[in-house]
Amino acid sequence: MKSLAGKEPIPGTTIFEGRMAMKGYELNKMCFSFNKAENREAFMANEDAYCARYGLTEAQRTAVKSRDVLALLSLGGNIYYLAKLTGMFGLNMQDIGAQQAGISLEEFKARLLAAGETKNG
Amino acid sequence: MKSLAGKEPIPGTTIFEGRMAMKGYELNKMCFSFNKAENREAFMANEDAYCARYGLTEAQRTAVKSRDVLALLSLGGNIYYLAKLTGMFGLNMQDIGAQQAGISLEEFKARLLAAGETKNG
Amino acid sequence: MARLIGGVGSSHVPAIGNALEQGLQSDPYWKPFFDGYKPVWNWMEDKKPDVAILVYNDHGLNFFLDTMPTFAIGAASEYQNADEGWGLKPLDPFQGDPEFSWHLIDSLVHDEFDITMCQEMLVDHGFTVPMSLMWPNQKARDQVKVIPLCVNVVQYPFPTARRCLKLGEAIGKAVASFDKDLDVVILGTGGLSHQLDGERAGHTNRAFDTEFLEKLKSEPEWLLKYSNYELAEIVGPQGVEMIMWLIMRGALGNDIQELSRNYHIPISNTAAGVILFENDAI
Amino acid sequence: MARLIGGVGSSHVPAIGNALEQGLQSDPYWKPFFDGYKPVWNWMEDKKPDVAILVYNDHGLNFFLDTMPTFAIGAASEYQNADEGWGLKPLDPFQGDPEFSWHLIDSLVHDEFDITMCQEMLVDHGFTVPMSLMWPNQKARDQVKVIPLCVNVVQYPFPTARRCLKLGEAIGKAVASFDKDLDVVILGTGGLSHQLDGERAGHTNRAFDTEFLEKLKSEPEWLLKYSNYELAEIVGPQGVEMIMWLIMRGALGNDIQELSRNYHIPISNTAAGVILFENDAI
Ligand SMILES: [Fe+3]
Ligand SMILES: [Fe+3]
Repeated sequence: MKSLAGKEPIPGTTIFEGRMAMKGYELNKMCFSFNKAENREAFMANEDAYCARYGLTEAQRTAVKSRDVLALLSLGGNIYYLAKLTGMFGLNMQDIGAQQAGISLEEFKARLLAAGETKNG
Repeated sequence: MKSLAGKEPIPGTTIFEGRMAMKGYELNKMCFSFNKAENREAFMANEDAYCARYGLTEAQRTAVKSRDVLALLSLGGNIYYLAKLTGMFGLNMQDIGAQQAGISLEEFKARLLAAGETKNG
Repeated sequence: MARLIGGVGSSHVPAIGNALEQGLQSDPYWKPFFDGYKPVWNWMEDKKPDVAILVYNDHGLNFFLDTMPTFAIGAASEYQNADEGWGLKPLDPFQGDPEFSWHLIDSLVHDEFDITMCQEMLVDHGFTVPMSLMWPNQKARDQVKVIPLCVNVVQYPFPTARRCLKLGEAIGKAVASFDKDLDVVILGTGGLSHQLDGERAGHTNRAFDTEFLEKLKSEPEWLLKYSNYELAEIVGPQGVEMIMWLIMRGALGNDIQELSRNYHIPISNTAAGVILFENDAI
Repeated sequence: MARLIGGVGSSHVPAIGNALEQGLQSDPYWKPFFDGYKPVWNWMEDKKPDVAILVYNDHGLNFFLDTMPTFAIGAASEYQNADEGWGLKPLDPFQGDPEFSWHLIDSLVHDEFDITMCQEMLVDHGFTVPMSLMWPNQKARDQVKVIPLCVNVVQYPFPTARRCLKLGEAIGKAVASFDKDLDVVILGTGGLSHQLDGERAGHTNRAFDTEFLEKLKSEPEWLLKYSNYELAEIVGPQGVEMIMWLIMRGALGNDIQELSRNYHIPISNTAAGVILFENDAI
């Protein structure tokens, strides 16, 4: 995209633009379906069959299976849709924040609290 | 609507704006469903039950039953959605044009042909 | 850089799709209409554009009143046509150019157009009829990539004629800034005067349509003096679709020639028009 | 005529919904956050607005990437909340004001904003959390009619900050021209700095947020010097939601007072802010 052309990548950050949105379309569509309880149950009952129904790639299925958020992001997942997937495994935004930052939940929470105490958080 | 406030009504014409769009929401939604063959079949098999499922008003159901396009328009129907309803009864745009104009199909066609021959059609 | 080599204004009524399906091009009813497309066919065959930006409106296949965008642009690699309920046979899918779509969307949103982005969208007769009118031959059609631009002319308020002309100008700028060696055409479709609903069904207006066609090249702003409500009175509530021609016209800039024009009443319940512009700036 | 009596900027993270559900307002983690809302509660109780225009974004409940509008406005008599998949209990439906919605849409489209009109739309936590934050009491909440305005801050390109400020200005004009004796508030929600995705998850930026809050009353244009991409770097990709506060700010005009402000890190993974403006022109 013109507006992003030639921009330095932002460290530790993926911008969800056209290319990523296309890459992750099926993955995000599957996650969008998890708004409905019956779809969450169908996924839980047979994860593989459910992923196949949405036409996920092999890499996406592997990342789903391992609940690996960074991998899911790099395969086009959008965090808002992914949250519906990880929510099924009892992981909230702070759990997956810690997972992505590569630290424990306690460290992640402490880091946020520390940001609240500094003047340049 | 501000942009329509105080305007003279256009003779023989209904503008499909907010008020009409709300009035006809369920009716148009039912008609929108007729894009799918299975929904057309379900309607044909039991018209009343199908109308009930979409929550049509009594007046709308009567207008549906009598395939009365002017009545359907006055009840909030939009011509593009209604065309999917009338299409099921074998009525095309010219058939319902004639029905609304209150003339025979031949007269309606002749009128259009005549417009093609004048300089001020 | 991509080049906008020209534009076509054209009707898109479903009856044309039927006529094409049944091969009625030489039938007395249809001949005066289809003859008007010969210059367009020759031009397309000569120029072989790579991409077509197709401005049209959905008539209740892809969009319902729950979510009715003013301007929606496709960003898919393929667009499917589908059953509209009253019997037109669905055509083969159309090939998109998602990279170009995203560039266009990005440029337009940056220029303050509030686009609805569609990575999946069904295209109805408003899209398919112009495609088969421009490229009646399936093979030629398959060689053109498409970008659907869908405009709300179904539920008031419609975008103003002025906004449509401006959108066209912004599209022209976006095409010129796309860094690919591509020849692009833009098609503005719908109209001309017609009225499908109400006691006045069948209304057309030759005098107004003729003036519109006459002024489109050199004075497109002429249409802006009419509100959409006034246009509905003059050319019928569905005739207002002609504002979509202004998007095409706006994209082309002012260094253009009119290569051909045709006007014919009636096609189904409508007055049908076609006009072909070539961009001299290219 | 309707009167825009004031505006509030507020966070809308789901964790707040949980805290309200569980009555954690006095909990040490939550107290510094909720204390910041006391002036807002008092003001709302005092002013009893009739209508709230609520600017927010959908996070994947009502809109999917097949059809992603830049600006969508509700025109329904009722808006339902629903299961978002990860356990926040749906709230009672919210009462709309469709006549006002249509007036707003009509005025905005006339002013060249390309609105997506929604006669049916589910509202997610981005909408419901600010509603229960402004009016924690169900009965008070039920007395406010709502107009949801949903902004794309999910899929690039987002509308520019400049476009958001202009939309706000056009909303201000539209409210002032609505011929009903109504007191209206506008809520700009989302933000402030936060990052949910990537290795940098948990990023916040107190310095920037503080400057943003400081300048919002008298120099809202300050934010326009940053592109959305630059903002993503500075306040995190989700922190860009703060552009929605500019819509609220733009609607209010320049004859306003700031009545209260609060800022607190952390609420869940975010920096949370709240600001209350009163319109002196009324
Ligand atoms: Fe049309
Ligand atoms: Fe948000």
